[in-house]
Amino acid sequence: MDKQIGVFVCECGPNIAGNVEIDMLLEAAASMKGVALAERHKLLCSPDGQKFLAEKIAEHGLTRVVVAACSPKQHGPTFMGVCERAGLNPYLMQMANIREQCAWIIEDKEEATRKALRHLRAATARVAHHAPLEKLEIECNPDVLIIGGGVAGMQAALLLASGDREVYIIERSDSLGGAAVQFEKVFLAMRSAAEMIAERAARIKANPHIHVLTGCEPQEVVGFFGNFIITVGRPEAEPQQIRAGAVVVATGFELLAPEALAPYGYGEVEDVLTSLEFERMNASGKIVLKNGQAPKSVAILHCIGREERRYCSAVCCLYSMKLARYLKDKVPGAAVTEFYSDLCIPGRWQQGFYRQTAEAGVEFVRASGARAIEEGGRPAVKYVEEAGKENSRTFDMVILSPAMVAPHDAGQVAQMLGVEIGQSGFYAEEHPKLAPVSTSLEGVYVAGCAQGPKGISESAVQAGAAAGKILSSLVPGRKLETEAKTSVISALLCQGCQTCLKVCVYSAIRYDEAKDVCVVNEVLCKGCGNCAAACPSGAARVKHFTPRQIGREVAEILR
Amino acid sequence: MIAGEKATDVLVVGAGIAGMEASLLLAEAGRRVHLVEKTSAIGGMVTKCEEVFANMECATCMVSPKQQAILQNDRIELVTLGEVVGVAGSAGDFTVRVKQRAGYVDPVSCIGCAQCFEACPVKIPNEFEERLGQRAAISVPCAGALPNVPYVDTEHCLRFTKGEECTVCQEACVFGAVDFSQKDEEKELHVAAILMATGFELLKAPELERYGYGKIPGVHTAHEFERLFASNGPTTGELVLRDGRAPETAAVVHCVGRDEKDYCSGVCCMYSLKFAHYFKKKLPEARVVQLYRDLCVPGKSYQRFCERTQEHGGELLRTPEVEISGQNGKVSVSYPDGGGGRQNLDVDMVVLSPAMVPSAGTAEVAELLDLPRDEAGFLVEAEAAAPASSPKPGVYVAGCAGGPVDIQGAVAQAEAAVAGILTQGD
Amino acid sequence: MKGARMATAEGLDRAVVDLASRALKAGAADCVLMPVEVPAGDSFAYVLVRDAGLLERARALPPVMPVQGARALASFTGTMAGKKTLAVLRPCEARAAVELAKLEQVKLDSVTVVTCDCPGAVPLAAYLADGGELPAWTGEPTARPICRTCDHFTGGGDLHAATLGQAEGSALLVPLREKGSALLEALGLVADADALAWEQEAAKLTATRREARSKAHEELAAEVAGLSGLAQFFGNCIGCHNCRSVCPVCYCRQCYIDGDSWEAPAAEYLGRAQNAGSLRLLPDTVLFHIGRLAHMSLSCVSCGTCEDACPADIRVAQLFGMVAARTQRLFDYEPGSDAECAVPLATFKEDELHEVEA
Amino acid sequence: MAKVLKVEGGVEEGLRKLLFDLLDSGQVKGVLALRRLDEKGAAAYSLAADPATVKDILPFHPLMPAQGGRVLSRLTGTEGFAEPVAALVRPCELRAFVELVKRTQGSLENLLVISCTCPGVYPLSASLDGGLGPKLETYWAAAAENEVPDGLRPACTACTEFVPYGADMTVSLIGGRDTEVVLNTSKAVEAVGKLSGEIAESNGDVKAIEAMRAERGANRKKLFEEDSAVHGGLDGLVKLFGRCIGCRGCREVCPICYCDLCEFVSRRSDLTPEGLQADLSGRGALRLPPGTLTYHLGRLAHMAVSCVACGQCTDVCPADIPVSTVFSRAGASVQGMFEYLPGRDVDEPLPLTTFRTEELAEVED
Repeated sequence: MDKQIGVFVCECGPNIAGNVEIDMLLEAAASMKGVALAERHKLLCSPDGQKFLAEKIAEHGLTRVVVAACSPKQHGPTFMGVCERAGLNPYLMQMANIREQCAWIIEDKEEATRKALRHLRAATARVAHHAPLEKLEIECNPDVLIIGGGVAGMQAALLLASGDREVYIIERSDSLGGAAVQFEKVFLAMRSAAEMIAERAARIKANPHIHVLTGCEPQEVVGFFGNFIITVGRPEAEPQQIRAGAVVVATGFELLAPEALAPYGYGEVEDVLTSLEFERMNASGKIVLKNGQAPKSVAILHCIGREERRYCSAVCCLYSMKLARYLKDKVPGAAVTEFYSDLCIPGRWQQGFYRQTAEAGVEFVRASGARAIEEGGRPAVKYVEEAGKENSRTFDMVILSPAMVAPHDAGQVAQMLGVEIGQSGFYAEEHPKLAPVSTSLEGVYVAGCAQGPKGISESAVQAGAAAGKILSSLVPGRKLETEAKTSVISALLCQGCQTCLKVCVYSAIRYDEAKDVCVVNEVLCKGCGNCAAACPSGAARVKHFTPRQIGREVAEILR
Repeated sequence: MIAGEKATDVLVVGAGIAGMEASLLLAEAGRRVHLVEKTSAIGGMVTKCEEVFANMECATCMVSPKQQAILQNDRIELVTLGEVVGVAGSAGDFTVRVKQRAGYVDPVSCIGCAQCFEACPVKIPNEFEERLGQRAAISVPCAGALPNVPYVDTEHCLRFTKGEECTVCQEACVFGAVDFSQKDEEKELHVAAILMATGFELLKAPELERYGYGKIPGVHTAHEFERLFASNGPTTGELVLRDGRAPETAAVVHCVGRDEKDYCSGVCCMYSLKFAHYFKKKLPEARVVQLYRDLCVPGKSYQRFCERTQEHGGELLRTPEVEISGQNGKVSVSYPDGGGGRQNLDVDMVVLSPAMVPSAGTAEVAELLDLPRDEAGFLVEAEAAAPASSPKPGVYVAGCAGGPVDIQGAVAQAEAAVAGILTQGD
Repeated sequence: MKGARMATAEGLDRAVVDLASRALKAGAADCVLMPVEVPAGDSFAYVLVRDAGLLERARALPPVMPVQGARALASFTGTMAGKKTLAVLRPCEARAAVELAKLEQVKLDSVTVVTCDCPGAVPLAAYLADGGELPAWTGEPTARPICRTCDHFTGGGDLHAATLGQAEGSALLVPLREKGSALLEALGLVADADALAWEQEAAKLTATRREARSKAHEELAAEVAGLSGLAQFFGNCIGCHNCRSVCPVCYCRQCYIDGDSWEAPAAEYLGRAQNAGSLRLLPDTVLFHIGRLAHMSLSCVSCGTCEDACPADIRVAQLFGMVAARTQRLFDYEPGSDAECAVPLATFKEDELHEVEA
Repeated sequence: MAKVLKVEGGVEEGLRKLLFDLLDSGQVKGVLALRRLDEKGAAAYSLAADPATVKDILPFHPLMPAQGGRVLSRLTGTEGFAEPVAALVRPCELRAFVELVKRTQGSLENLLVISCTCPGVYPLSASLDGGLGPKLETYWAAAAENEVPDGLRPACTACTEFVPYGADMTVSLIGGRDTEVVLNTSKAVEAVGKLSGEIAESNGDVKAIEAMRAERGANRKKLFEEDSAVHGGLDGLVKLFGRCIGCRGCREVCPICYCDLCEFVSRRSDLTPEGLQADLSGRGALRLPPGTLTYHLGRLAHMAVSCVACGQCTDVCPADIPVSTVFSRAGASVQGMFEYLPGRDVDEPLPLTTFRTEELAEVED
């Protein structure tokens, strides 16, 4: 096609005109290949300037546009918009930044002009190879599948279920509630967890749009944001297929396995319990030793496994204090001692809770390397004092507060979903700060302790966050718009080496066994270019950043 | 809007991380958003930082896409220099009065070329730079601030203070963007829900006086230090003492104000550790000691960050309390040696990591909405209701307005608030 | 380590051919891939053989390496559909095969690789000109330079026929991987002989080779220093790209350099000429080699095939070997050593970020 | 009677002077010719734009490190020159380029083609250790005496098309005692007219040309006869290509093989399970990688009609296979059938085309 390129140089008042010979640019532009028109304007981004640009495009039937002005970060979208309104595909526009990169930073006007000319040449050479790009629109299914029926899963379900959206919870155990059910009281107000769970479970039961599948686990997940098909394995029944537009992973946590607790004396020494065992004992109403008597002195060890796991589980300190409060309530006169390394009690009220606990007569000992040993037939705690001295004290009972760890099968589930697991073993979020509940795969969200150790209210917040992301992006009746600058893989050149597949962080590439080539799913692809960079034979290319386009641009810059 | 029609617009108060995230999600959901920010720029406290833990990621690179998205989103109506002055009605049907102070610069014709404030005769300490740098009476907080539109500070502009006919900035602007005919505006908004994302401040003097701040020149606050390290800051990133010397030794004091406030802010340990990396980057030879009480690093990647800090030579020293005194240019940090006596640590620079407190103005808005606040002044969350909702139906709380929280938590709360807003009334 | 004795009275080649034939008869393999003398008798080619009778002129270690065995594997294992193959390769070929397996170009699941202690190969040109025998371990070095500094002359296969440190007329079949043991078992052989002598001899030789290698690398590094040094080094390059075409690791159907992306209007070449005064043609002669290094040096096994194929006598293999040694050290990656360990560029360690950041 | 420019100082000096003047006067903006790269005698084609670099140019240096036709195609394939450029190419290189132009793989636009009556070139291997050195002197002497210099490539000693077609200038190297440059076109006359140097009328040394053609014709006949004796029939070819190592160098350097992706490395040529089975059960054995002979025969089918017998393929073969002899022999017979001489005239249509380029459409931007 005969390319009709229009070059528009913005004066930006004195900002560009003051330090770049614009006439010289226009003169040079006029003689560049394919350039049909070269014009200047006082301020192209102004309403008048935009009108001017649109008119010229129509009047001269321009098929390509180069705007030499400010940073595309500032006005790229502006001018793309103008082109679109003028009936020109916005991707046929290229900006040359002759303000921030030339006029504003180079003293000497001649030099600034020379550099501006290079940028203009580059943009003109590049735009000649641009291709019109379109965004795909795809139908999507607003329903949501939630894996895990704990606090987070239930919270998300309650927020998401509505008249025009069905929610499915698949829970591996036979009832909702997750880890929290095992706690008689959740700290802070020391409210009963059981009540809270029961209340939410009731609301879920009453909601016709929430479908709970207990005793079920996901078997296979195919599809992508807006169109997932999840195969769910059911006990004594055919696997069921569920269609959903988004998935929330709320698979919770496990406590450090007993095997890992052996070094801390668990299993070796009598009357050494895990916090969970103590919770059960407490729930049963009788806090007693093996010999049936009530403990007179109890030690609670914090940070069990923190060093090996290389993370702090965030809630153990408070949690351990809660255990101390149980004891103080139910075994009056029992001496309770907490061995901790750092008090991790962030938040508005936590320090108060700590103070009250201390005031209730609970002893706090700062120690390192605390573990349970046997001393004269009694459990004892061996530890290193703050001053560095080794010491040991005997107790009737020792309670270990183990670290929270990711569910043992998090890896398989993650792989099934095509999302990543982080260093700590928990699900990796898309961005540790700005996208805490999103994953590398659009449409799959993670909430609660599946994402990392946290308390009940933080879990609820993350559940809400996942719901918020889904409610705002997956609107019933609305189509999904996909990225236009996706990558494509030439089936002719692809060697099926699957290097691209390994570097794709969006799981947007799949390997076609039959054809022995890799294929890009344009719905998932975000055009990051990893595959194009990794592909040795140039089979993978990112639209709008093809080697030809970049090559021409660079060649002109270096000219 | 037409009377009787159900309101769908949302008011977001505060354009920090939480406010921005919520606005963008609401807009994506198709809601019209009124984003009210009291300063002239959006982005909030994180824009003071050069880098953020735990990946030491460039803060600007992280936030500016969000800022750009806000500015380019036509469903989001941004009101800078704005404040909420009146609220009536209830969930689903609030009537809010928002006042926008005149900035005397027309954002449409201004291209942010800085000609005006280079010309302005007034030079005063720049609050955004923690008064370490100067600004003009017409200015932006710092280079790279968005929107990149200066405003006239009527408390210092000669026209308003002395009634002079000063038009220097007006003449400097070739786009005629400076417009002194502007007036403060007040408009009435009809919104279905209100999100409070008014953020935090760090504990200020006088609470810091007992740490020598204000008296001993070598003592800095965390935010002062952030600005010193910032490449767009007053020293363009040079770590220097007030007298221009580069510190050879420094102490970072954690938990400043924790006792007075009776809470742990949860993030100070991390950002304090971050400072050790700052030093390593700019002054590799400098000795940096962290004086902490309890390491509070409750994130799956935080302890690793802490370990890395030590590998890079950051020293950790646990102490229940410190006393700071100054003599001849040096700062002396004394702490108990465990055996009843005290130890002294002499350093060139002390960086205080103060507790987070509610931002100024949180109280006023809370009054208007009659939202309960706790003794520290943070907005109280509703018990057992949807996350991020306040006791008052239709009003939500996200970010540090409801208590100290890190960016990750703030964003999650914002997203959760959006869930509440979008399902409100269902 | 232990191995099974194998008599090599009639030479190693014969013994390995017998081994292969027995594997075919015993059904331990459906076919055998081995170098076989070509009809004209002037060279060797890899042949996939189904009936043992056709192994008459097969050799375990032919004097030359006209084709890299891994390339031979790559050309058919994708279509093998579970047929059990026994492949007799040189150690460097076996290692290249492992690399190609990681890159999904070779399917090793149904292939059992047999290697022998390799004294190296003679240069192809020399052999085609006036024949030649397999180089000797010691004495007059007739082997290619790259072979003389090779420190991976042993192992690499599932089953390895060790001759180093063994008595004349005898070799040791050492199973190095599961498949190797399986093959021994299928042939009713028992690995009961001690392999220490081989290990010691190999270790000794490795040490001396490493020395020679680093010395050679130093000298070459000095010679090719700087872009001009490189340009000088490739002065005679005629851009036939034989080096790439025969390289086992360069598996692309079309090389990045041959794509249309680099084409430019004549005016641009003239422009480049005007800048430099004069422009060498074909353009990108050196760029091609640099680019190829960037693409394959992590997986380069220093097999020397590129050098044999160069009509301009450029010491390609020696240069690539040197650079490869460096990049591989950088990622502390040993190509072909372990099928499990992924090619570094396709993986990302979180610490890598911090290394940069720190 | 054609116009002729006499140049002093022998072929190399004389032509360098001519090229310098052309560049210096701005008659041309660039000169494409072989150029000395280093003292070690490495030579490569280069595009000289600065007159100062002309001193390194080796006009018609008796070596073919790359096929000039291929080089020209690489330069002008996407878009021809916008300014005049002189190109020193041998007759076979020019003919190859013309074949490529017919296939839209190049453009003659703004080219001032300077060719020669060609004495031939040495094999590449002859120059690798330290260049041609003393050979050069004997070469030019022999040429001047209208003799075929010793040690040239068979392709050259047996080449009867050593007189260029459609060149703007023809440098008489054969029988040209004092170098003559025949100006065949007005373009040439105009370019040279502006320079110093005497322009005479001459027909060149017609007798010398005829004598040379006769001698080379005889060589050619002999070469082909011997070759068909040894490599005739399928067995002959199997023997010949038995030592092929599959480097595909012959295709890579062949000016006529211009495809980005060769048919015979494309997916269509991959081994199929069926093919594998058929071979294994049929012959009980299969040479790998497969398709060695298919490749050579297939390539022959694709390009024989345009083969200009330039000899490059033989030059680069690491296995010393006389590829060029076989291909030019086949080429000659095919071309004879169509009475077609490749590269004689750019307007002469191709007798047949076996290759399609659509398959690459998708990688076009």
